[in-house]
Amino acid sequence: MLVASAGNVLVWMVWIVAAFACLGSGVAVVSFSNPFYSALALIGNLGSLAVLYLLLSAEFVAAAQVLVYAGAVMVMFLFVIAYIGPRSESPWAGGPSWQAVGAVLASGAVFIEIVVAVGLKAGGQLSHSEHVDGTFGTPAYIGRLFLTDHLLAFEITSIVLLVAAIGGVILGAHSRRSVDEVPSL
Amino acid sequence: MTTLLICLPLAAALIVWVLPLNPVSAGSLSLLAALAEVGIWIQLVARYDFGQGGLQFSERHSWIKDLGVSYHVGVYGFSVWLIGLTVVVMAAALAYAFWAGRERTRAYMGLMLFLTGAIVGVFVAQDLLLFYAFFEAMLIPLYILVGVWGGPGRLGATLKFVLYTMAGSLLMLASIIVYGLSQGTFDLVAIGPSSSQWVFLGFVAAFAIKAPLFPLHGWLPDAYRESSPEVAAILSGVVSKAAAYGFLRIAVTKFAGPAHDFRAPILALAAVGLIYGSLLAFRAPDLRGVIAYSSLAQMGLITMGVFAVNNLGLDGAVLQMVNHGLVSVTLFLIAGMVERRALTGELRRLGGMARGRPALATVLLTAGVIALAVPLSSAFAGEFLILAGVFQRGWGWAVAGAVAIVLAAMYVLRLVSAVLHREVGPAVSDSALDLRPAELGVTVPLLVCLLALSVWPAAITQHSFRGDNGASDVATGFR
Amino acid sequence: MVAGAWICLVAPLAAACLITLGGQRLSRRAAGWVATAACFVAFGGAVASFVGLLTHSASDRQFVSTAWTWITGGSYQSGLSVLIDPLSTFMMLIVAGVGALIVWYSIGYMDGDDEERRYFAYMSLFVFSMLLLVQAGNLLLLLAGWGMVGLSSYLLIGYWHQRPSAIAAAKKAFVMNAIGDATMALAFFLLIQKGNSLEFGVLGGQFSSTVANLIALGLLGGAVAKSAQIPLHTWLPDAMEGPTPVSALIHAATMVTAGVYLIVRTHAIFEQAPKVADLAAGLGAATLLMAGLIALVQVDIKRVIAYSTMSQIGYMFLGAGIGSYPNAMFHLMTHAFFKALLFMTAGIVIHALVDEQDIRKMGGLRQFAPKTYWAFLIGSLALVGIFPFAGFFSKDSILAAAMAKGGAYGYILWAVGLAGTFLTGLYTFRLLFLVFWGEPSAFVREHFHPLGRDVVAFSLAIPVGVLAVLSIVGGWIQFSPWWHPVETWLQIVAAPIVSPASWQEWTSIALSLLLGLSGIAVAWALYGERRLAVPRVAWAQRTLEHKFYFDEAYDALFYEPAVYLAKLLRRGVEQPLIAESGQDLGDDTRDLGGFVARAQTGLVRTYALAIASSVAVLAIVFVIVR
Amino acid sequence: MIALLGPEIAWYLGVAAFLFATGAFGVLLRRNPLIVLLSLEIMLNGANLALIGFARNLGDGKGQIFALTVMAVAASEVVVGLGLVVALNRKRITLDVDLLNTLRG
Repeated sequence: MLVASAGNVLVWMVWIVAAFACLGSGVAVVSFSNPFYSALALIGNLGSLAVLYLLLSAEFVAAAQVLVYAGAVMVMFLFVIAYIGPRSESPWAGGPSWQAVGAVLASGAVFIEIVVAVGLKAGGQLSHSEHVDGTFGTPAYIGRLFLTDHLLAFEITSIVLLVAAIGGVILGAHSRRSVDEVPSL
Repeated sequence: MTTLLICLPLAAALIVWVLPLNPVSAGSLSLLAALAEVGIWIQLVARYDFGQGGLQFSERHSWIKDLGVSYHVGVYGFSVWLIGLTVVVMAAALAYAFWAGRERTRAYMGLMLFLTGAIVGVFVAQDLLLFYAFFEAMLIPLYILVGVWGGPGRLGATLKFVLYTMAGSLLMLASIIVYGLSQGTFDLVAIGPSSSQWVFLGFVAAFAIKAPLFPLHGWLPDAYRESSPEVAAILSGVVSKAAAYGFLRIAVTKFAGPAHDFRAPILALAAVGLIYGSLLAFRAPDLRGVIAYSSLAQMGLITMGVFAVNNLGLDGAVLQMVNHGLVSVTLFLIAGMVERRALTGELRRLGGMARGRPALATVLLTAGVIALAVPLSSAFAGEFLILAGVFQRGWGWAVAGAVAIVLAAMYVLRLVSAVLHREVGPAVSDSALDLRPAELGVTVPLLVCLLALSVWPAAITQHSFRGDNGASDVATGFR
Repeated sequence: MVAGAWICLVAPLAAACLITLGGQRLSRRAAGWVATAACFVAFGGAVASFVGLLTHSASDRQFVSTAWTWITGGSYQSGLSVLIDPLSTFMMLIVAGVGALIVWYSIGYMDGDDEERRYFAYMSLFVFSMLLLVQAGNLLLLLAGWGMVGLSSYLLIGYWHQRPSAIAAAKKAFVMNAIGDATMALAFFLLIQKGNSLEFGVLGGQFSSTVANLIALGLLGGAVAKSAQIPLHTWLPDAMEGPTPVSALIHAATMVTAGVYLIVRTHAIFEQAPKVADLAAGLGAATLLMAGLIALVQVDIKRVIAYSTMSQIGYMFLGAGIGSYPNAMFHLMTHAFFKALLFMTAGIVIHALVDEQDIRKMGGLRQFAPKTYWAFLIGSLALVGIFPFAGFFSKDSILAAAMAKGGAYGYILWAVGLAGTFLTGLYTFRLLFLVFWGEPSAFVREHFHPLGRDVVAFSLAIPVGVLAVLSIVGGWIQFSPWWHPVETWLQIVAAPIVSPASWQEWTSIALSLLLGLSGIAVAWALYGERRLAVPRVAWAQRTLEHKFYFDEAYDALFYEPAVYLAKLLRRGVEQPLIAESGQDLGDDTRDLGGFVARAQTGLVRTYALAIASSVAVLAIVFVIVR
Repeated sequence: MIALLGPEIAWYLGVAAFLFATGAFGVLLRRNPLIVLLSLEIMLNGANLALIGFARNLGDGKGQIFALTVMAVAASEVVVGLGLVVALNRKRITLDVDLLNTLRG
């Protein structure tokens, strides 16, 4: 019981740190004017999310998050940013003025609504989590699910990735013709 | 078999679209598919048990279970004839288009084949939502065919056509949803009768626009004038019959009460359309105009037959649907052939084409004579039955019909003489040829169908409803 | 017998199809012979039916043979059936017989026309249609034949289709006949409603007097239109635009008399509607008088004969209307002989004068064409009804029947009929004298070319000879005071409802003979040897030349209003309301679209904002709804 | 059998909601397409967090499967999005989503 409660406190602490890192880096991504910094902030964000996943017994997802997402994807981001060169904008200017107001209102409303909805439903099912065994979220567990029940999703995902790869190549490839000619979208 | 009838042209359309064929092979392939479709239809006629009647060759697969929607197709006696009309006419239209040569052949042929499948689908669908889907699927290729391959004023014509038909379709969709949800099923066979006047009027509006009935025909003259002849032929010959079919299969069958309440106004509109169309056809300045307005008149007549809701009227309406389909297609195709030669359809610039062109004269005269319902022709049989039927609902309707018969004689003879007779018109050069074998190959089979029907119109009237009792079929909702 | 009837019906149709499909593979002359042969085959079939009927007892001479059910509508149905009874065989013999002769004659007359095949195809089609009309086993098929003869008549009148006048005449004939078809159809609708059948038997059923009157009126409308009686008569003179054999066959011998056949065939309903029957007789009487008067001033050889046809059909209507059916049919037969003869001789004259039809340019042809003159004389005498020619026997018995009907109305009809005899003598011999007597005119001297001794001449001459003989002897088969086989033959189909007494017969015979002769005498005095000055009454002449202004009246009453209405609808309704409304609808929609399109800023962020706002709103909705 | 330690799922959901809203805010407001793409990533990750939270709550692996699929889709989206950015850059178009208004009605 004591061990359990000590573990609980530890988890709470880890959670607080990770959650705040997550929130902070999220806000940072949106607010930096230089995309390079934003991308770096997003790496932090993804990392802290991986910690949260670990707390939720999603070991494989956390690992994939770090390796694939924070690693590979973000590297690609950084490459592109480096390729284009850093350009800054003043983040809060331009566009129709009501756009900013609308953005604040809409995103705020979505946040508040979710919080209210979650709050209304807190307790009951939300407060009582299932107990899971040790294999939950392990690579073996995920792999078995992927290759049995969700084989179709797995395959389709692979096709989506393939198509995206081809699309990326076509979009990004240098045209042999004049510079102005971009492959028709 | 029914599904095959729908899917064969669709599959052929897909093949024609996808494979990079040259125009000739694309055209031949499409024609082959259309002829195969005719062959399947002949099988259908041979295998349909007319003695038993009712729904046959039905196939049913659940589609949206919760709403009672299913893929349910099948044919009734009268649908057999309408399908026959469709496949024969589409084959003729395709053959003519192939022969006349249309730009972007593959797209054109594919659209025509798609249209075939959709129209057949309308005639066999036994589920309201499926019916609606086919009804809309039928319109899409038409929009494109009129809008892309039409004459100089095609965009305006298409715009009007789209607006009118979309308005009608949306009303129908609303009616279908209300009707289906209130009955708990969308199955046309199983769905019970309804007494809702609003739902009824929604259906009637859609069909009245498509047919068209008198005040709702604004799209008609332009669409018929601006599209290529075979598309105009399909519009007036087959697509309008989908509306008449809707009147018969849905409006009077499922809404006996409202159909009875609204009989007088609908018959009045039909009668006005009949006279009005005939008068305008009599004064129309060009070939297509005459045929277009006569089409309006004929649809009024057919609607009268359906809304008479008795054996005579229903039998006559089915017969006349087939007749008018064949006749107006033939006439539109001939109009196209004349326009090819004279480069105009204006009647006062035509004339004297009979001299030295016996085949053209014979074909046009035969088609015209059947169009004006000279007695012993199948069109006469149809009109006679319709008017005899509607006479029993009130003699005034039949008198209007009789007046229209006289007017029909006037406008058809005007058309025939303006093209064939009198002095040679300024637009007719001596080098304008007689009909070529290919053109004869398109028109003569249609005329042969008409003559065969003239010899034995009972082929249709006797074999449309169970026990040749249309009224009881309608009263029981075609169970 | 049944086979004979079917062969009779189908042979001409087969010829028409053969000629049409044969096209150029068939020589022009061969097309003519095919048509002629088919008509003779049909005549053979008719004879076979006739003989077949003779072998049955008099009370058992009605047979219906149905090929298949032609049309159905619920419990109503009509078969494709032929009727073989005394009346139909009587008509079959006339139609096929006279038809065959005239088609034969056409080979000569149409020689050299460059579309002979079409002509013979149309002629065969006509003979088929006419046979269908008279052989029809039910009313619907009768109407079918009725319309088909109208169609073939249209085709043949407009045969020379590059002449606008011919086409106009053809259209007029067709539309007038369509009016008749329409009234007949209406009568049939009523019959279907009341009796659910269109068999001839249904006419004998009991109807209320209104229904019977309406049905009879509808039928009378058809009969009047087809037989060119007042008020639907104006098409017949114009129909002379067609080739002369056509006028002989259609507009003299067969089709125009179909109205009489119809009345006799459906007499059961007319007997239930005596008022309408009287109306039919009255219309006949009015027509015979009016047509006789107009014929006096016509200058076109064919039009004179056309008006005399109208006038003679008036006699038949009179006879049929008062219920003297056998006499009407008898007159129909003799009329077919002598009127066909007259037209065909007129055709020879026209042919010899290079298509000239104006009698003012003719004269003295007796010296050039004596045989033609004799044939024409025989026809004229038969037409006027001089003993012993055919018309004498048939016309007088109709007058006697009018007398026998009695009452003021009967005697008025009788008097009109007698006056008609005088007019007949006058106009017929006016024509004869003007064309054949006197000194040959310059025109005749210049243009007359005699017939050779070739196939053309023979095919012109032989049918004329046959008909001349028939015009002399054809009437002798019935002489009502003493013997009446026609009446006996038709007894079971149409027994007469009036039977004149002996004194009525003889009075009518004497008076009509006298008046006919006096008409000839007056004509002789005015146009023959003496050439007395014709008294001139300007207004009367003008009225007659304008044919009592019927054409003008119809133009003003029907055609012009229809055209005006069509124009009005086009300008007043179609253009502004229907067409423009579509345009307005289009424009409005486009404007609306332009307005709405402004919301499409093209900025992704705006769209995203729209999505986000919708999500925000919908989330609230879902929370509330749940 | 392991019980859930630490905060309840509701807390995780709160974080997820905040991330999602922040990302949405960025998408709606920023004009640099790169940052818009990054903001989109944040939104997707917010959703992913919710998915994994629910998976844990229900003890059902499907949520994780879904989250992994979302990751793959996100990767694809990044590829295409970055491809577009590169293409735009090559056309010498200023990287500003407000200049891309070809769809203007």
